[in-house]
Amino acid sequence: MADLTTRIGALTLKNPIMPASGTFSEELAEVFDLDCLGAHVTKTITRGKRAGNPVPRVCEANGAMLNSIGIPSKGADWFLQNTVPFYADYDAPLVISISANTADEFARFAEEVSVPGVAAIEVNISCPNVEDHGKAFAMRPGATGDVIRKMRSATGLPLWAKLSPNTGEVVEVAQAAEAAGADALVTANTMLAMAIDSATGRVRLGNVMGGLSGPALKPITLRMTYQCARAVSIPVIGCGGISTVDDVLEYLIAGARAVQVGTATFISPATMPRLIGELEQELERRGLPSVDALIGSVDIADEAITLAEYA
Amino acid sequence: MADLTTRIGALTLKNPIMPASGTFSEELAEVFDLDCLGAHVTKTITRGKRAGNPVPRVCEANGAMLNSIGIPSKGADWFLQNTVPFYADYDAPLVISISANTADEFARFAEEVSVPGVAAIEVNISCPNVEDHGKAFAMRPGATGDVIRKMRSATGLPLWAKLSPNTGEVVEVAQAAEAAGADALVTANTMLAMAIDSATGRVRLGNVMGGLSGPALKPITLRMTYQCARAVSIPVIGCGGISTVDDVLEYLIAGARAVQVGTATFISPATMPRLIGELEQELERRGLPSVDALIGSVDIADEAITLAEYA
Amino acid sequence: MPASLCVVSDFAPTAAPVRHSVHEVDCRVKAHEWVNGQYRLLTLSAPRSVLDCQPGQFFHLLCPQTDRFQPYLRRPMSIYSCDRENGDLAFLYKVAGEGTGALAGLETGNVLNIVGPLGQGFEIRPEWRRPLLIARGVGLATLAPLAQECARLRLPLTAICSARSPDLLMSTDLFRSFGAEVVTVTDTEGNSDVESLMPLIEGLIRSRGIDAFFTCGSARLMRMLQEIGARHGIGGQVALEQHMACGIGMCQACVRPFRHEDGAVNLRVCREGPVFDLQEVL
Amino acid sequence: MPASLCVVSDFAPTAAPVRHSVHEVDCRVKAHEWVNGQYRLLTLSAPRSVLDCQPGQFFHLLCPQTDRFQPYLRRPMSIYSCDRENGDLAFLYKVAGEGTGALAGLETGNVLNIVGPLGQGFEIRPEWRRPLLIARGVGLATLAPLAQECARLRLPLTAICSARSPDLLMSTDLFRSFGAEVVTVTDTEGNSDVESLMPLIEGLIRSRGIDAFFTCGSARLMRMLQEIGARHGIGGQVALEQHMACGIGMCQACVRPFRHEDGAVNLRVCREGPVFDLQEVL
Ligand SMILES: Cc1cc2nc3c(=O)[nH]c(=O)nc-3n(C[C@H](O)[C@H](O)[C@H](O)COP(=O)(O)OP(=O)(O)OC[C@H]3O[C@@H](n4cnc5c(N)ncnc54)[C@H](O)[C@@H]3O)c2cc1C
Ligand SMILES: Cc1cc2nc3c(=O)[nH]c(=O)nc-3n(C[C@H](O)[C@H](O)[C@H](O)COP(=O)(O)OP(=O)(O)OC[C@H]3O[C@@H](n4cnc5c(N)ncnc54)[C@H](O)[C@@H]3O)c2cc1C
Ligand SMILES: Cc1cc2nc3c(=O)[nH]c(=O)nc-3n(C[C@H](O)[C@H](O)[C@H](O)COP(=O)(O)O)c2cc1C
Ligand SMILES: Cc1cc2nc3c(=O)[nH]c(=O)nc-3n(C[C@H](O)[C@H](O)[C@H](O)COP(=O)(O)O)c2cc1C
Ligand code: FES
Ligand code: FES
Repeated sequence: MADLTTRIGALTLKNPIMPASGTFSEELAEVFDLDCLGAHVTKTITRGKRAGNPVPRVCEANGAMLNSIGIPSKGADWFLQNTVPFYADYDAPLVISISANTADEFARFAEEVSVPGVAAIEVNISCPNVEDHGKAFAMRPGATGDVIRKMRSATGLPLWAKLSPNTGEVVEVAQAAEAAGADALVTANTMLAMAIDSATGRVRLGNVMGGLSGPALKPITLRMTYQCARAVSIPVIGCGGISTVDDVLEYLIAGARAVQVGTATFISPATMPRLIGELEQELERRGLPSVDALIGSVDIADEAITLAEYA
Repeated sequence: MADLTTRIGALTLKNPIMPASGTFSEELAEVFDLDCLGAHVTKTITRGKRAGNPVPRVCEANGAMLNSIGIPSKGADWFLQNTVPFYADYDAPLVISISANTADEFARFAEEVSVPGVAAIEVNISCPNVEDHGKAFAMRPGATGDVIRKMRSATGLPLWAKLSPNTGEVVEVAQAAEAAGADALVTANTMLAMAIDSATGRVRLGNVMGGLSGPALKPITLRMTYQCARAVSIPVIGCGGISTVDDVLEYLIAGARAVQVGTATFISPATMPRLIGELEQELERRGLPSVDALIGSVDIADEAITLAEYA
Repeated sequence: MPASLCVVSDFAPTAAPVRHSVHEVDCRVKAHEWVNGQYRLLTLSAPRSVLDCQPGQFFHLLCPQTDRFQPYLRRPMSIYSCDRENGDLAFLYKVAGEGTGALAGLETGNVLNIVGPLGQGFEIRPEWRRPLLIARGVGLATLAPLAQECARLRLPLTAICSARSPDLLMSTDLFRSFGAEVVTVTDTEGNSDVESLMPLIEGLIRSRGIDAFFTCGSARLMRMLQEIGARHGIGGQVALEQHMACGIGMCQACVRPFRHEDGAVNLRVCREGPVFDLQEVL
Repeated sequence: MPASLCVVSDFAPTAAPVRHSVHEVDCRVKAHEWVNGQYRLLTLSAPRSVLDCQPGQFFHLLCPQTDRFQPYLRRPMSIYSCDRENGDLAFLYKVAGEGTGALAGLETGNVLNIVGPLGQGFEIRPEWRRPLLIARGVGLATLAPLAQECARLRLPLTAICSARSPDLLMSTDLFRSFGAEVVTVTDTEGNSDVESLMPLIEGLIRSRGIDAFFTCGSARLMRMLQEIGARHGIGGQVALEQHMACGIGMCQACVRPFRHEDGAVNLRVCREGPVFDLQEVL
């Protein structure tokens, strides 16, 4: 039987399939046994309570989803008293996603959630940095390094920096996160997008703009995964548009050590256990001993036909 | 009959539908009368001859296309002697797309192609700036402003700056182009992406990474169009994933004064004349006198249901 | 009304969600017919696992990809009827856009993937002995199985069915077959507005001793019932709609604000609903 | 071989592209059958406007969207036969991936959108009196109409048909029906490698006076013919493939390098090809 385990820094996951933040919650336990997953990743929480964005919060566009859920949050206390204990029943490591308005708040919040039962912290730096005109932390290497550095000295838990596809400097941001002490990267969050109802002229999301996810995002986030995996030596976790085992393979081949599945779980709630089974079958079909054997195996050999320069 | 004309600075187009650079050429005249179009936009050319990228140069991914054609070019002389005269037979204004390695080269080349028969120059600033570590001009407001400023003093022709969705600062880039004297913006070029054949582990494009276009790109470029139209007062030309009249309407409603159709022409070569007819019908159906009546009419009124803050 | 609108229905008596209670299953289309110019009745052969469902619960349908329609997200549909004996599960839906357009193309024998049962169904409290049901449009689909439930509980039911025009009235024979007293009102007849309905309902409260309201399909009717209910101290329930992504409670797309002890709270229509206490809706 | 593989073919005698010569048309599927385990023959009812086409030209097919396959770009397919009289246009294709998988689901009466005719077809030069055709796999589809053209020009033709195994040999009866002398070779029989073919062809040159080569479907066979041709001063043509986007000449996706007076030049397979001079291919 092929070895599905994968190491993300100090953590060993029993397989490389885990949910993406915001597309997973306790309720999914009604569909399948959550312990089959490589890890559990919570919806991003904030320290205080927040309502989130106006409805409609979701719409679809050409095989993709747009969302402007925002970060509705019941706050840290509720989370520590309810969500963390729920996952304590499972063996899969619990990764909690957090967000804050400033680097210092990120650090304080990281300290607060570094409690037993939490295996790692995913840092959602796609949220606006109030100290940088509301520009998301993940847009700039400086702001990203700052957040991770401050969090690094506030908690001993592994820190996963979740990057944004909206930046023009993803490699620099990735390197800044690594240099500041991130244990892993997640590539990536949703891409800022918009849709209008052409019949009424109305924007389709209550918040006007929102994040693009689903299959349409994959070519973009796969590219980021490839770029980041080559630019850093910490593990990269691929995320964006994964719904089939071929998608999983593409990310692993591009260099991801694990993957997160988001929107696909909405389309088919049992996607993750299905992918775990199919990945194992696929490794066996290919005679590969382990997931490791696939990771980063991308072949960029030159084509047989090289083109002529114009004479 | 509804008035389809639209003004892009000094130019009046007889309708707002034109091709996107690189997805149009003389050969399309075999399919329909090119004079029905609002304008003709050429493939980007460079001053010298270039071969372009290795094959395979295209692949598809989830309702989208990836290309790494590059900028194969037969050079300025060939272009001026063959392409410009071809379009002289048509009334539709000829917009030529150019690229160069440095801001100075852009300016010199702009001067050289400012010949009779050319109505405007589209500035493809998505190409690598050799003076900025190969980072594309369109990634930064400074480099964009520099190119446009130098071109502005080299030619009297209208300059259309074609922006890239790969930047994290599209609004700043748009404003820099406007401040430097651009007459219009085109939003936008393709988004950097990648695809891997999971069966073989081989990258699907000879150049490893390439540009995403087609319907999957639309929510991203529509968002950019909306952001730019609000941030500048020069006309914005929408581009990205347009294939139906509803797509055209979405862009116009978001604030575009015209649109460019790219990949859709590959899927259905007569897309543009069809869209012109359907746009006219749609205006009449809605009782609108002109395209102008639609432009920027987006309704972002607050939702009836506003959500509760958590108590 | 086609005969098949009068299908036997058979709902499980308990509503509490249990572990692994939500299933994704492929169902074969058993019948699919037009009920009128806008609505279609889709009957599936469904496995036992998903048939432990309640009136008011819904399923999340994966509408097919066709050459003309490419819906991406699932579409929520209330259970119109559920027959555990025969393994039938039916939905009554309005052909609206991309998703229902694709759905309308399904033919007998085709396969449809569904997830469910989802959400909290109606609860007929023991103290409610004389229910009134007011449904409009799509709401007729959602409330239909409640009529059967009332029949099972031997509760006399009055049903006001509202529609734009008489030809768009649906399920009235079904309601009657479950022993309900049916009153129809339509826009074309001019008796469906709040001004006409108010005295009608006040009259029914007096004459029939109505002590519970159930409604679905119209915000206007819901507001009216809230008002009448508040005045007469009559409780009730409403089934709500909201744009959804997951349908299971994970994404928080489908929230609406509700009255709560200390102010207001956002609840998920897919999870805490789609059936809510009539007076708590803000 | 099904009888329908022997369809009548009827190609226009001129190849030069004219204005508005390329059309996008919807065609109805007239017949669609398996030829063997891998190949299907698709016959369309096509309008007159697209039937002025040449052997070696191709069409760009908009494969349908299905629940299983969602191809995006068009797929290029050589004309297998064209019958202006009956308005028939046929393609012989191998079910390979997403696009041809979707294509394979088409049923009689369905509609397929095609663009064409595209590209430059074969040209039988007046000095070529004794052609030899060597086809492998999909190449058999592309070269089939050339056999008919030779028959029309009353040129005696020899056809070497190569395949992995005898059951994958196609069109041999069709070639014979046009009077061609047919030689079959297969991998399983061990007579399809270059070492076996070289002496066979040298023999045919001696015995039949072969003065032109036409090939498609195998880079290995093409290289072999370039070599034999260069040695004997025998010219010829080859039909090439390349990944395409537009098919019309706009996008420059489909280039390949070719020998040119001053070095090498990239030509578009969709526009300057798909048929090229055998010796110019690099
Ligand atoms: C719990 C619940 C039960 C429902 N039961 C029924 C039923 O029994 N019969 C019936 O005809 N309809 C019912 N609806 C409404 C039905 O879900 C929508 O009509 C349907 O989703 C429209 O999809 P479309 O693609 O055809 O329309 P489009 O307008 O193209 O849909 C675009 C998007 O908006 C969403 N959307 C549009 N209208 C609604 C709506 N009213 N509620 C929620 N989302 C919407 C769609 O799901 C889709 O994501 C129910 C809705 C909910 C929430
Ligand atoms: C001018 C021309 C004529 C052709 N004629 C025939 C014919 O008569 N019969 C036949 O069976 N095949 C023919 N082919 C090959 C045929 O186009 C491919 O087999 C088909 O595109 C594969 O598509 P797919 O989606 O099934 O495979 P996939 O592998 O899923 O295709 C993925 C992508 O690669 C492209 N692609 C894959 N293989 C080829 C190829 N060999 N050539 C060009 N593009 C390819 C596809 O078009 C698609 O864009 C021809 C190709 C060309 C260029
Ligand atoms: C409804 C929804 C809510 C999301 N919420 C969060 C969130 O709270 N925090 C976060 O880091 N990412 C969030 N994401 C982004 C996902 O975690 C993921 O990065 C993205 O959706 C791309 O993956 P996918 O294409 O598989 O969905 C959310 C995505 C969706 C669709
Ligand atoms: C094959 C191909 C070649 C392109 N070449 C160029 C080019 O030379 N210059 C340029 O500015 N944009 C080029 N583009 C980008 C298009 O002009 C357009 O911005 C992009 O494709 C998005 O529009 P679409 O989704 O309608 O295709 C090219 C796009 C494609 C698909
Ligand atoms: S639809 Fe996702 S929480 Fe309700
Ligand atoms: S496929 Fe576009 S130029 Fe050949």
